[in-house]
Amino acid sequence: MKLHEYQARELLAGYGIPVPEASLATTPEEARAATEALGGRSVVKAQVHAGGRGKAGGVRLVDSPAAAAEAAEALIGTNLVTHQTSPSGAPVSSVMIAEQTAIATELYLSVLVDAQLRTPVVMASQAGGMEIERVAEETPEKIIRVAADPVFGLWPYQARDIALALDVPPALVRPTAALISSLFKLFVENDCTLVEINPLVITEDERVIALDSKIDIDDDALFRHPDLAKLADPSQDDELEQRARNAGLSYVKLDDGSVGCMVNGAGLAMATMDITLRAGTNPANFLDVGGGAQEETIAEAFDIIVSDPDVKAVLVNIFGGILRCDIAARGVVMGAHQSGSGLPIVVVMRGTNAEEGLEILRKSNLNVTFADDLSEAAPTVARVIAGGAA
Amino acid sequence: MKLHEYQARELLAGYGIPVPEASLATTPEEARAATEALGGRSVVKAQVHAGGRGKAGGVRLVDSPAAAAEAAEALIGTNLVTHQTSPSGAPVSSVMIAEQTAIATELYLSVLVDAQLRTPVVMASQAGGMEIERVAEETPEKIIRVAADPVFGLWPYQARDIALALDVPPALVRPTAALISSLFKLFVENDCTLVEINPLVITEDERVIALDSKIDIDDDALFRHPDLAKLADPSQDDELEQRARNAGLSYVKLDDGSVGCMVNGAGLAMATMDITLRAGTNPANFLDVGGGAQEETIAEAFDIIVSDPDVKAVLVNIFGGILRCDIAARGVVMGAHQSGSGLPIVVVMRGTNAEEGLEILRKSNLNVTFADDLSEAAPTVARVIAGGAA
Amino acid sequence: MSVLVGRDTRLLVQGLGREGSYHASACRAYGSNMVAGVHPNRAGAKFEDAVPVFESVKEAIAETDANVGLIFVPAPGAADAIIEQVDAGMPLIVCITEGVPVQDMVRVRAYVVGSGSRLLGPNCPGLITPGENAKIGIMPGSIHAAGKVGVVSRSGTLTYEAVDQLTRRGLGQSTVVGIGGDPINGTTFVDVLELFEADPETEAVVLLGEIGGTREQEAAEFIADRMSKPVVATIVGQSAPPGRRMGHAGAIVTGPSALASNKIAALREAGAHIAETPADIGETMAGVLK
Amino acid sequence: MSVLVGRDTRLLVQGLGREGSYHASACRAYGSNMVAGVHPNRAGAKFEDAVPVFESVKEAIAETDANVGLIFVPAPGAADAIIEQVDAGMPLIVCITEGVPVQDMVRVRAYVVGSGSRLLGPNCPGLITPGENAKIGIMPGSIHAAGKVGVVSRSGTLTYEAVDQLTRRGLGQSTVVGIGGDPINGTTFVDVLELFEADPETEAVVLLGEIGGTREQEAAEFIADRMSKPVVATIVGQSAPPGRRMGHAGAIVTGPSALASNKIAALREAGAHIAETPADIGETMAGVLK
Repeated sequence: MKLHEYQARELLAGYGIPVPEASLATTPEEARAATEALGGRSVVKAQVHAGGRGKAGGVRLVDSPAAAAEAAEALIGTNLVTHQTSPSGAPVSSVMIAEQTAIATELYLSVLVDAQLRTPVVMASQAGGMEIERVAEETPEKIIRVAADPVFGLWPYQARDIALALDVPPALVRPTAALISSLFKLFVENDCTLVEINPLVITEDERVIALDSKIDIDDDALFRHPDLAKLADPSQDDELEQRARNAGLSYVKLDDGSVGCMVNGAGLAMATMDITLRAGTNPANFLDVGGGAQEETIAEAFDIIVSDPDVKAVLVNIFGGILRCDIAARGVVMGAHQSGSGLPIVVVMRGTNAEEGLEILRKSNLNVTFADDLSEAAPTVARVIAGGAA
Repeated sequence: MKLHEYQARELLAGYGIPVPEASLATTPEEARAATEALGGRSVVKAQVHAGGRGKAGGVRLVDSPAAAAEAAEALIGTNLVTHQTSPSGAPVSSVMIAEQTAIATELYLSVLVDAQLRTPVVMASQAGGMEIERVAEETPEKIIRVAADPVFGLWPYQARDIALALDVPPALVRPTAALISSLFKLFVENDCTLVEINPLVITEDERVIALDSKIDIDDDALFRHPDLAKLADPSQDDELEQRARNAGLSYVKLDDGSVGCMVNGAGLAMATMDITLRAGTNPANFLDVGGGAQEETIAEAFDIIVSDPDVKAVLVNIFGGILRCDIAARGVVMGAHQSGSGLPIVVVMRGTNAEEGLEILRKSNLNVTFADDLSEAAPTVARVIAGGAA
Repeated sequence: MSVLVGRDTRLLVQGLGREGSYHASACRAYGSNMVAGVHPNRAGAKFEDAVPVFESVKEAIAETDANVGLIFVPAPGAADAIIEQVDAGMPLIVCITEGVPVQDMVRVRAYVVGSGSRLLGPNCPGLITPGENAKIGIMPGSIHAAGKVGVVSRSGTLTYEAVDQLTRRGLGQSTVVGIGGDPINGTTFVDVLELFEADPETEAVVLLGEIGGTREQEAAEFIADRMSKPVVATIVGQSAPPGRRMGHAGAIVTGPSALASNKIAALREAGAHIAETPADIGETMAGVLK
Repeated sequence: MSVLVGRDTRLLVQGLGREGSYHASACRAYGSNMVAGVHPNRAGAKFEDAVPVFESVKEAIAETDANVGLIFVPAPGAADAIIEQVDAGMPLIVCITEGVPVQDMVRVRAYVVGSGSRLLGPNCPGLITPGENAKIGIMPGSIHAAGKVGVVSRSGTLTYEAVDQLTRRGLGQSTVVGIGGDPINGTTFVDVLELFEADPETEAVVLLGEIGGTREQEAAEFIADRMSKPVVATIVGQSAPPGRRMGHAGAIVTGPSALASNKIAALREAGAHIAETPADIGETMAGVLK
């Protein structure tokens, strides 16, 4: 789960990490008042769950309350398109009004769980302000990586070593180390999967400030963080992905795909997408209905798949195990009727109750083509899309 | 550092541990009002840093607000003498007014750091309400001991196992396990050296409640718990021990001793006490002046020692190391003058600047006898006390 | 036995809720020797009128000598259940539970390493040795056949797909091991490859990888340096866009080494036989073994 | 060298505040080979115009091959300093700092165990090998003499007392080790007895115990089972009342085994020569060695 910048800022502040003065505005009037309160100048920052806001015009320096109101007016209610959003962009429903900061140096700082080392790692770099992926590619030697003990966490001396390696001014070694320790504590205590401060700035008057921050929370740990769970903003997700989440489905919409995929199991779902691509067609989505799905869930999954206007055919690939094939078949029939979709369907069914499932689909009035196995499935879909023949 | 019961109760409540309804009263009027608020019945409990209050009359069940006021009147401003206090007792400056609880079962629960296992240990017993030392002696098989991992802490399954071993009613296994987990968390997060709930009660209506609790905090960790440090109540300590603490001295008053001991180093201080005892006299105190002591501290130490009316002579045993003997000698002279004490002094001095120190004392007008080494020191003191000859 | 489980397996199932009971029953039906259940509120009862249920793992092991623990405890309590089994000395712990928080696994993994226990999972289908009727997990038993091919996989249903392709071609399995799809888990590809390499009943191995992480690259290194037996490998997720999580928490492309292409190249380089698509696993293995 | 330190010792001192600087200077004056200092604000400087000061232990070891680390860092940072030395691979860490919180030591001790480092202290005077001019700690060097008696003690000045008694009787010391007075610390009596037993330059051992804990009982067991060399022992605190802390955090009588009498009985039973009072240590050793 992603937090908005203003939410992340508050969480940081709660751990004693210095952040810029700022407040949230949902109307131009609030933006004007907030800028007034900051002395007449501010930065107006669109609150969306995506990076690359600056280049996309989502971050605007303004020199007057009127200009702030104008910027807010221009942003709120629109969709911001950045290189990290879908082509339709992410909706801006609020802006953060932050003080302008006189920056001397921009640094980078983050904490994440390193799957290879199996422990949280602090990453830092003197190349702040740019994407860490680019730094990693262009000047990997500039990245400082310090692994914390999986149990003890980050020791203070490690935080100090990072501050020293960042070459901050001597007077800032201690506050920077304290900031790093606090950030690590925040990461662990809130079950984050990523905390990123970019840039971490040294101001001209020698203070260290977390200017912009990004925080992702482990969805699986939200059960023990009810307060964080409340910060979710589903409006930032694709509408179909929202529906899928509500239904307990794992669904990822892909761009420019024509083959809707409905599969049980993540690995098999990826395999299905891959063979679709191999056959010269493009998968329209990843979808794992999960093991415990009931008819209604399958129906909703089908409905979501065919709601994507790019989809020309649906490939159903079920390997019955915990999920029985007859349940899946009934769900598909229900979903097709519910959605009113007349799209062609290609079905592969194996495993538990496969025969019953196939029989249900055969007897339905849907436009179904059957494939015997995985190798046959994709070419069949390609043929169905190309020729239309059932 | 010990907490009062009402302070411990609040700390427990902050961790979600069920405690009886209660409030603090420093006047009979407050006791009356609090009892009124509890429905007219309460328990009036003297707040002192010592166990054994019940037998000493420090805990009184009252059936009316008037009786509560009376009990408070009788307790506040007096000294309560229990088997754990000094003969003069501990001053009662407040009473806790708690609800009366219908008890079905009394259990025992504590957490402490086990020096042998070098990790925190949870101790529990079905024999609640009595001193655990007595349980340990009489029915050791009734004590449940569960060691926590030094780093991970107590796992939930261990808390559950303790609850099961305590044989609480099935419906209370989960809440009791949760209570144990919370108590452990409190112990670690507040750098406790002891957290004890005795009794932990199962009420007649099947709730689990921490009826009485005792919490000791690690003095060495108070630097990171400023809020806890504020809870200290020095009035509970012996007056001389208070003075010693303020001077940064490690001092323990012993009962019925005639030989005041002034030593540098805890081990040597104990050794000095031991040989004093061997020589047929009783040490009046443990006192370690510490390594970094200055003249003024030594003088205060001397003053404290001779302020004990039982002391008949002072044995000064200094092995100069970090502390130089000349500093110690000057401090003794200063302390003798300051206190106006004419008590005989026996001196052993070795190590750094021993000659200078002895010279200073020789030239002073104090009643000093010198001993060459430890073996000579104690008999000399015994002789001085017995015969009076310098 | 082939690897890890077989006819000597004495199964303990922890967490006998709806799902746990269903699968415990299926394991027994397949022939697994379930000797104990653990469930806090059902101690003293008998599961299916046959298997005693205990209130703690320690007690269950003391009474029944269980040597494999299968965990269905819901995610919030899964880490604790694993630790309880470790502390009780369980040699092999199989955690089916999905959705265990990453930081729980950071700590659990550190705790398991250096203990006497091996952990499989979490978020895995378990493992099965068809030739000895030992099914310790949630896979459909009927698609398996006894034989000489070892299978190790990060995924569930894709494993069934691969097993199905093998069985249809008459290629039975020695043991099929699902290591699970989480980024931090107990047993890795390398651990299982090592076991298969040492197992006289295994002649060849199928390795089913996914995008995300670098465990497949570690497997490639092991295959190049230490495997004498042929390995057929496939990596799914070539069509997945970077930065998006594909169901499994571990299946997310976070850098070049997380890409399917990078993993395939490493495995090919190491001498593994690459099944060009997930539909070609059985055929590729048939070619290797013919 | 006798045990732990000697002429091969390359000393690093961490924490060069007032106290640290004073004692570092005294160690050098005694002849110890101090090769590095570590202090966050003084990196680049030279201690006494001779010894380079670094900003981290890791860097200091890399540059100087220091093999013993002496810590004077104040209590709030002492645990972190110990860990920094462990992580930097320091073989022997001596922590003088007094007042380290008990729970810090619970974690530090667990971290040190299984690492390649040995920790002495905290709250200890350090150790000294007079015959090789190696003084790593705060003891007055002048009272020591080279010889064949090993000394191990929980206390500071009492150790000086014992050493003084020995030296006055012409009984020099191989190495004198102060393990510290805290309830949880790095090196125990048993660890040091083991070293003395194995050290050809040590002929007999003085053990100075205190009330509190059970480490003296563990020592007694070791003496009975594994020591061939004579041990002279004394336990101070016979006159201490139960439940009161006598200066040292570890010196508190919490049960029967914490009593001086119980410890003395265990040591006597194990064959140790008991010095009836702390004034009789030298005399008792002289009797044993005559």
